[in-house]
Amino acid sequence: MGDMNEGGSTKKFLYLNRKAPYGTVYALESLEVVLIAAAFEQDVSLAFIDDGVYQIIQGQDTTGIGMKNFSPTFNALGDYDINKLYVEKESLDERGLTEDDLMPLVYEDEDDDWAEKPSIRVVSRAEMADLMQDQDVILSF
Amino acid sequence: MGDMNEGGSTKKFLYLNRKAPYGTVYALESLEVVLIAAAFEQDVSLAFIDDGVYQIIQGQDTTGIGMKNFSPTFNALGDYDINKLYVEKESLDERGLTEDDLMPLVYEDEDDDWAEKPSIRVVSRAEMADLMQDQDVILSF
Amino acid sequence: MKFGILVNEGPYQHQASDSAYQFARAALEKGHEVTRVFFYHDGVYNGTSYSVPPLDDRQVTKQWSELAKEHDVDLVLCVAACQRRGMMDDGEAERHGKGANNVAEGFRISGLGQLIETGIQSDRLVTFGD
Amino acid sequence: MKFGILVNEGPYQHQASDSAYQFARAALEKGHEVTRVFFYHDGVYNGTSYSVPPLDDRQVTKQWSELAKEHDVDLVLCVAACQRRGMMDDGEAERHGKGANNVAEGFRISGLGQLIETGIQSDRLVTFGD
Amino acid sequence: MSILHTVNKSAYERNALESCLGHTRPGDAVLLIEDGVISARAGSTAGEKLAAAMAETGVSIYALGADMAARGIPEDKLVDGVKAIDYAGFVDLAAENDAVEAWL
Amino acid sequence: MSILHTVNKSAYERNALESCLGHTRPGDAVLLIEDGVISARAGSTAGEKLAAAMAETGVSIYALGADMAARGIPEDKLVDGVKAIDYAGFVDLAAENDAVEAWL
Repeated sequence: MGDMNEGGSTKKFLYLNRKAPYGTVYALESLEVVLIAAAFEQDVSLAFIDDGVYQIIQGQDTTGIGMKNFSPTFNALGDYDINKLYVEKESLDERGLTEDDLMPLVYEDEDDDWAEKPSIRVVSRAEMADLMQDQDVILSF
Repeated sequence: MGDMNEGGSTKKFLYLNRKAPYGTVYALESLEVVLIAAAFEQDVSLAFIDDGVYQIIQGQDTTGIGMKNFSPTFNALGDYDINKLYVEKESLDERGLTEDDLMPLVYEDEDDDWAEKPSIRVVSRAEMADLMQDQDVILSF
Repeated sequence: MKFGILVNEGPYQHQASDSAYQFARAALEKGHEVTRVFFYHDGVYNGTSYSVPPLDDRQVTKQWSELAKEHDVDLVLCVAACQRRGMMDDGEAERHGKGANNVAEGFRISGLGQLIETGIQSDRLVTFGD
Repeated sequence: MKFGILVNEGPYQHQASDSAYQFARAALEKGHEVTRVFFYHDGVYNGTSYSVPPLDDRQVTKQWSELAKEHDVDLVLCVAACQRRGMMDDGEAERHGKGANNVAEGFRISGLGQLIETGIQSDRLVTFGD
Repeated sequence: MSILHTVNKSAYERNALESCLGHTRPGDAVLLIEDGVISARAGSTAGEKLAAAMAETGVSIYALGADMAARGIPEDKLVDGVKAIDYAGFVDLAAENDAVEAWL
Repeated sequence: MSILHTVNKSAYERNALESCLGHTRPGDAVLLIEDGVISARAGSTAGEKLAAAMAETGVSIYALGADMAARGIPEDKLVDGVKAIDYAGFVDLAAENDAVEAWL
């Protein structure tokens, strides 16, 4: 899409995902913004806390509710150089979930001979708070 | 408005108000239903639990938020024979509120020489649960 | 048994309309009657004829229109909610001298009294919201 | 300072649009710039020209239109959200062969890229939602 | 008399489930739908509260299978005693109880 | 670096305030707007938690006066230490901090 970043500056964008998928549209429409953001060559991170961790849970099957399962789209993020998906450990714990319950999202690291690496980084609440301090723009839906 | 109740039956309607006013429209639009309901000569009760107790708090002043203060409308309910406003004591307690913080809503009792009586009845959570069991239709917004 | 349904939220933003639709379908399949679906608050947006969702997404308004046609379900949009939110039939557009009919097939605009009537005339009123 | 504003909810159902408007007014009064208000999700309904709220209620859409006119604020409705929710300008109506322009004065429909651009070009992005 | 209570939000996000459980009577049914099913996952803090509430209040708890599947919760991950049902089961519960109360 | 966190829902209804307070750093500001102001009323269970959080986390807590007035909360009923501000104060907080984070 060419250089969409006319100003030339690079900012740190954090997408804060706190809501479960399907009950509300925020998870889906947040992901749509992230995909668009890829074209702007900014520094993009995604944070999954609270019920937001359910957005990337394995085995989503929406057949019965008549809605589209958009979770496979998370697999595409790596191809757009979006590979910093921070998941809060305390949020997983509370909900009886572990990292194994999440989708195995990966990206190919161009700086390391295209080695396949995990995009998901499970962090503590304290680390998540530090991450937030490090951002220029925080988008919540 | 004449006899709007074509079926002739009388049902017990409970309006369940659990949300604060102004942050969302539900409190206002619930009250609009209650006013319409008056014409149908049904047995109407209103329940205020959780943040819903803030709907009938005294001293609401919406000047600063540019929205209409609809709380005076609660004063009109007595004239429509809607005089059963149940407020949950536990919900008040948690929020640091007492009955004195609520609007002094009253009605005139036609069976008692039009004596002015309070419309608000503070009840316990257990009594509120019993009240719910006694209803035909429960409307929540 | 006669079911009345109340939908408090618009399409897409919340699952309320989807759940209500699935419930209505299931009730009809079991031989029950769905007398009326009343759309209140943002629920009135379910009746917009101007919606063009992506082809791979569900077509919420169309689903309701088809349900109404197949099973003679009365789909009512609250008039007061419509006025605040920009939903108009021919009569409303003419009365206010602006806008145009954007109410989809099978829906009609009427008063809140229709909600109370549904409560009185149906055996159960089931509410879907946020 | 340059402020960008994001509004995620429609008018009336939630206070989000009201709060955003008051914030924008206050920022402008203090001499700041409000470069753009981006309306996403149900927020796009804020731009409907078909709304006729009660006279004693606030006129949400009109307030935004006036703000845009007075202070040259760019009011952008997300095109994808508009398609799902039944908001159309002339171009959209023509492209889909249905509906009519129901976008109020001062609003325009554009892509999500405008939101990212606002994040890049403004000093602060402030979000209002449910 | 008995009531079918519906709860459509997760106990982590909102107080709806807690408030609902505080207003039930023995014989009532509570149905978790939409994001509400998240509360019923075994091994979670909300799941433990749900189990305690079932024991204390004498209510039956149900969860809508279609909403569980969408959120990746298999039936064998449900809190013991919570029953998965489909929309037809939802309709049955609404018919069997005397009124339906939505905790929105 | 510091963040202005906005919370627009009551702590009784949603987990937004609790989650927000768990992610602040000393020097951050938390602004309660809309129904969020309900959490700041003195003598309430949420108010007590707010007072404890202020002491523990080193954040400043603000409440929007216009939203307090709409919900019948006078300034003298605010939890000690919570400061009432107007929309202009909101704008100042947004400008003074480096980013604004909405806990929706």
